[in-house]
Amino acid sequence: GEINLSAAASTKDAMMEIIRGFGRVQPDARIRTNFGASGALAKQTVQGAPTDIFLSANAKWLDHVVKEGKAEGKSRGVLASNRLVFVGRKGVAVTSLTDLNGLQRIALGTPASVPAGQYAEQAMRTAGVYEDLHRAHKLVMAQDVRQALLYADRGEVDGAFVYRTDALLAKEATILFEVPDDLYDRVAYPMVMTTAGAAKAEVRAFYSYLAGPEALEILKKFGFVTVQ
Amino acid sequence: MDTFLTLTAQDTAAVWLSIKVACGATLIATPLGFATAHFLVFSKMPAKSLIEGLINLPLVLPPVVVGYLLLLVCGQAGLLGPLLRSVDIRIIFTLSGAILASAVVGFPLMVRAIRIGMEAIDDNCLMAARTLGAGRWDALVTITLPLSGRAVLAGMTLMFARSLGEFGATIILAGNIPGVTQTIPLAIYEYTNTPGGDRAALNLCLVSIALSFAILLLSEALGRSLKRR
Amino acid sequence: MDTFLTLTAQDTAAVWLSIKVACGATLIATPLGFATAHFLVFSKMPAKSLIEGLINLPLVLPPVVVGYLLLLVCGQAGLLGPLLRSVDIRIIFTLSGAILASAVVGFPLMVRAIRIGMEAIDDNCLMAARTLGAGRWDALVTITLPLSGRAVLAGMTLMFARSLGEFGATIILAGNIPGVTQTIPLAIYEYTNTPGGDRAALNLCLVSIALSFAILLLSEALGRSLKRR
Amino acid sequence: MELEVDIEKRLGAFCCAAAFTVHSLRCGVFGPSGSGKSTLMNLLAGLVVPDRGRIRLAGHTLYDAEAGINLPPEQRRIGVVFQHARLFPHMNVRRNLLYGWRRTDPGDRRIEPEALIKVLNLGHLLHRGVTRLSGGERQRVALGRTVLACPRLILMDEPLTGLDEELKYQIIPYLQRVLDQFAIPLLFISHSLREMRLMTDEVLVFHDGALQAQVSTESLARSDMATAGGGYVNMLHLGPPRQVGDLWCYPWGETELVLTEGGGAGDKFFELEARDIILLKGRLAAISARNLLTCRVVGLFGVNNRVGVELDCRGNRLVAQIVQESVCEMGLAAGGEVVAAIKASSFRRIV
Amino acid sequence: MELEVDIEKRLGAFCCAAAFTVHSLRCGVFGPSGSGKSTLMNLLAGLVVPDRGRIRLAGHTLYDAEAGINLPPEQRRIGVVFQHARLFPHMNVRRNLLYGWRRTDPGDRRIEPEALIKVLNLGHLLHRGVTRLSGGERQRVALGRTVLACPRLILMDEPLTGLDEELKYQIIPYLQRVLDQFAIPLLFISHSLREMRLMTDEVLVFHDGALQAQVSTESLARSDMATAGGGYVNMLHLGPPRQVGDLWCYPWGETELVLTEGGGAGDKFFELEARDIILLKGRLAAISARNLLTCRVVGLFGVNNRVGVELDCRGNRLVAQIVQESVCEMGLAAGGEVVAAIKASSFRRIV
Ligand SMILES: Nc1ncnc2c1ncn2[C@@H]1O[C@H](COP(=O)(O)OP(=O)(O)OP(=O)(O)O)[C@@H](O)[C@H]1O
Ligand SMILES: Nc1ncnc2c1ncn2[C@@H]1O[C@H](COP(=O)(O)OP(=O)(O)OP(=O)(O)O)[C@@H](O)[C@H]1O
Ligand code: MOO
Ligand SMILES: [Mg+2]
Ligand SMILES: [Mg+2]
Repeated sequence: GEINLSAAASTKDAMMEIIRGFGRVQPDARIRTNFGASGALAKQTVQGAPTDIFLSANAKWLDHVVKEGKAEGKSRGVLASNRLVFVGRKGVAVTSLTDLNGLQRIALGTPASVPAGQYAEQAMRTAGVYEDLHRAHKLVMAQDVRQALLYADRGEVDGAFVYRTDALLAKEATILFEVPDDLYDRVAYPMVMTTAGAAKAEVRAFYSYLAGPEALEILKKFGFVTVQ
Repeated sequence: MDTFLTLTAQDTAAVWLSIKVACGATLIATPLGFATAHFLVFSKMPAKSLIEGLINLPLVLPPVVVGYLLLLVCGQAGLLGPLLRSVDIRIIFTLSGAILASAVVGFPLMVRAIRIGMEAIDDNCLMAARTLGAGRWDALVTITLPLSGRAVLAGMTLMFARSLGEFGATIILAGNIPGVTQTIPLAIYEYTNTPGGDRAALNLCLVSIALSFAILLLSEALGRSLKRR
Repeated sequence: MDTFLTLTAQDTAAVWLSIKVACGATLIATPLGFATAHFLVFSKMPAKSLIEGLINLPLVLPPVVVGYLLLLVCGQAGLLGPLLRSVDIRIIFTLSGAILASAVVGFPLMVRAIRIGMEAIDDNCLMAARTLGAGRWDALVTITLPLSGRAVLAGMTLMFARSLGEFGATIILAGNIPGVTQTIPLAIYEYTNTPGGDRAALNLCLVSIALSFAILLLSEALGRSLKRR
Repeated sequence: MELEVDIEKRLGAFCCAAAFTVHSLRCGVFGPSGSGKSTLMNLLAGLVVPDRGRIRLAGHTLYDAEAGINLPPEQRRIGVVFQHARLFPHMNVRRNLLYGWRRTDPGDRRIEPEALIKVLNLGHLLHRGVTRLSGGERQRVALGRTVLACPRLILMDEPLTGLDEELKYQIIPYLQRVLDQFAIPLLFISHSLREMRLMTDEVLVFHDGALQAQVSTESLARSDMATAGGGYVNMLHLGPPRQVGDLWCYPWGETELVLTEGGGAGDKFFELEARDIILLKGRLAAISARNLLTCRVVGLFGVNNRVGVELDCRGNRLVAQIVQESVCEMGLAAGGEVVAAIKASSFRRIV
Repeated sequence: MELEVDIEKRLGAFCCAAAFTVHSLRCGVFGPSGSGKSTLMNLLAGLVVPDRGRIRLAGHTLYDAEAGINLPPEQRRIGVVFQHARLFPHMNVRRNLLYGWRRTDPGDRRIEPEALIKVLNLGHLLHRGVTRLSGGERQRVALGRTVLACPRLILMDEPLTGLDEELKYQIIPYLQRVLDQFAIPLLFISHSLREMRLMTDEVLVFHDGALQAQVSTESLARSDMATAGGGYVNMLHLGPPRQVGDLWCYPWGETELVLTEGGGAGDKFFELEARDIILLKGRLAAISARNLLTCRVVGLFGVNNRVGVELDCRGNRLVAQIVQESVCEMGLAAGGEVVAAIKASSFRRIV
């Protein structure tokens, strides 16, 4: 049968490798992937798009799908989590959140829609630097994490808050510091089987493979923090 | 550098899909666009401006919003959901969805182009045709249509090009499913989200550009032959 | 429901910004678009198709890619970076950036519109003007320009509407800085990515639609007065 | 044909108002520039909607404001040759010519395209795009296109302008013949009294949008004697000629006329201006006029200082135009006899 | 004016080739439909580029293929009245009329817009959009627009078509006067020999794209005697008339002519067709002709079976057209005397 997977775009590379691994276990399984923004995926699912497994970049959109009755809350799980880091070009002298005041421009995902942006805002607030930066229009809200990274990479901003997994993509920029864990909530990638998906045996098989040890190895390789 | 213009199987699929979507959207939208433009030019209805405004919506709204609205209308739970189900047409996550998204987003461009050309037609020619026994429809087909031929062609080119570049509405309505709905822009989006994917993204851009050049040259050639007559 | 058409301060700022961006892009692109269309219609240069293809690029490529390319060109480390810095113009993350992004994305539409209208001008009128002592430029201003007036107007309307809806290129080039570069589509994007933000997004959509209707009616009225003469 | 019209139409400051009934098959519309001739055509053809009134053609109501009837142009089957050709720029000459013909019921297709194309001298242009024609060529295509549609009524707005005389007098007889043969009624606009006399029997005279008079073409021609430079023109229908020396003798009713101009078989139409006829009494030593016809004066009609002398010449009618002074001097009166001297070169062949 | 032309241009299957030099100020272009008249205008005005050759006007080279010279139309200062008006649709009548005038050096603006507008009878239309004009009105605007540009040479392509006779003969004298006064040379296309004789002194005759002859308008008119329906027309220049009864006496050189037509002060031009003159010998009992002029025969010229008799009438020249037979019968020969009988109504005032 066919497995319809809707997953947050930031997990694409890791997911593709996991799918290849699953293919070795179950050669006749066909997985149709649909990578996009979590919000878009959630809305598509709610409007009746064929989704068997929904992997979101944050809990909000997963809750939305459950609330709309498209999925059973009890199948809910967490695939992996991520860490927030601050990247910039070499030579930018910052080592902690408190140094950010000395910078001109800082990119982060739009807090309203990008989870990484939310966590970044939370961290800055906790560290007490957010208000000043915001009022000075130093914060550049990007469409997504990749865009924030792009700005940092090309030197358009002095630095950007991104996930660790994303930071590995940068060419010029490097991780300037890791944001301390205690300043923000845990970055989790929750997942769920939809009601339609839970009815199919091969979906259930893939879902448990996602939580299995092979998948964990792959996720680790791509920089995710694994939960179990 | 060694991968310069080598396309993976998935890329090739995206290129073919894009061609199908662009052609499909153009072919579907052309007759509708012509009819709409004709209505807007020749009708004396007072509600014309309202209709024109509605047609322009996909241009005014961000493509993503257009995609959402289409999703609301054509989804299972949407307005047309029951109707579409009854005739067994699936829009969401299908090629039809991608075509629909492109057609809707490009539609105002096509209508505008045809309209500008149609407004320039000499009324006298139409009148002459009527006195020679051509009815409204006959004159439409034998005079208005060929005389706005170049504008229709221009509208089709615009529509085709816009379809090649359409991203926002497509990814919402049709999803981003390789081999099924992943067109060139969606594939490019994925590549730009991948380490070292820039080269592959650039390759796809070049293919898009080549396609658009081909269509441009074709339409120029057709346009010249229309003019020559 | 209680928030129906209540806009937050940030929304109002986005609306004003969108108006500024759409007007700015339209005003900048109109003379350039006219000149380009004129060149494409009247020049006999063989490289014409190439230039036309280049002009069409922003239509063919996904807006995000266009934004990315503009960033590569106009960024700090970009091709024009040093030049722009030397004349103290900042493009990235500024209103100028948003205007530039909109202007570039809408440019092919404007050129096409003007071109279709210009192609319909009767050559004989231009010739008559020349024999009456009008030089090339004089005839351009006194004959070609007014006779393509309606098409220019149509092009401007297209450009304005497209600017209102431009998302992909703007968010890359100008960033999404509330109060500085956050136009309506960017604000809508934020809302739609928040569960429960749909109502606020819809409000902004309605504002966009109202704006585009206003421009449409204005251009229709102007167009009619152009025709009446 | 029985065309009944009673309409009014306002265009800006200009107002066109006309009420008339035309019975003859060939009717002209005459009037100075801007007097509303083209407007009348547009109203009849259904291209402009009148403000009020009624139009009936051969018993069919084409337009009736009160009854709410307004047939669209294509159902009126009224052909129009426009003042400016209005050809279809995207079609070649052939397709332009056949546009209306193809839309005509095969049963109504009474005119042969080939013959018409030949008369209009368009054979070598059939595959040419109409944007690459000369002015006269365009006009001929427009004429042919309308005639080929075999309409129930043909409106012609200065259809012969831009044509050289030779071509013009080749086309007129053909038109006459075709319209006659198929009894297609004609409404003909022209500024040329000569064309008018050849093509029409009756004339509507417009001035400033108003119908001023509906008169026979003959009387319009007679009244033209009054206008500066005008004059009455006799139209003579002569039989087939025979050559005599380097001149030609044409039968004219019971008698014969001597002309400088020859011609093939068949009847011919000739013009003879009334003022070209000199009336005399008595015999001369020598005179250059080749025709000396003894006539009886039928009547005299005066217009301003000119006098038309209607003559009977062995059954044929002839009008000579002279001045009042001569009438007195020569003692001309109805019933009297007089000799009409006409030069062999005074005749002008028109058909 | 000294217009030197030697050009060739191929358009599809049609080839226009002409080499001529025009010295007179008023030159006509004559030829059947499709003979290349409009093409010649386009070549002269710079709207179509010749394939090879040379054009020089009053010493300036406008075009020279070999030297690579090709002045753009606006620098040639050659005004064109097109066969189809080609007005600017987005401007009203006034702005159309003044378009060229405004672009003319103030020093060269020799023509008064007001006067011209009056003659063309356009005063009431100045603020009208040109799409709402009648055919004749459009033609007049086009004419005025070109004349007001005060060009160095005016090309007119059938500028008087679509105008009623009255208006036509009101415009012609004005044009003559203006062009004369400011010595603006004219190249004039027309199918009407009469217009040609009024407007030009010399004519280029085209046929099938080739210049066939360059002759004086006078001799073109004489040769027209040969064509079917044609004939020579005398143009008489008469002084101011005085009324005699209901007729009018006009001084004509040393003698006088009696005409039916009156007129105000000032000199007038009249037409008199050669075939309207009857030649006679001896005295009659009575004749309707009011003018009996004793003339001397200056010479005879023959065209086909018609003979032109050139007469000297107390210093005035006159051509009568008769037939060979009459010449023999009357024994006409150069030096002989003869009486020319002309009816008072035979004269046609043209200016
Ligand atoms: N749309 C219009 N608005 C106002 N006036 C108009 C309009 N169309 C025509 N006219 C005027 O109506 C009058 C009659 O025009 P029409 O074309 O019928 O004249 P016409 O008799 O055909 O003249 P011509 O012999 O010059 O062609 C003209 O004075 C013209 O200026
Ligand atoms: N672009 C073209 N291509 C081919 N043939 C052409 C083109 N333009 C004109 N012709 C032909 O050239 C010939 C001369 O045209 P032109 O317009 O000079 O004629 P004209 O003497 O002005 O005739 P008219 O009195 O009918 O206006 C015509 O036979 C016409 O068909
Ligand atoms: O401007 Mo869009 O949202 O990428 O098609
Ligand atoms: Mg008219
Ligand atoms: Mg011509």
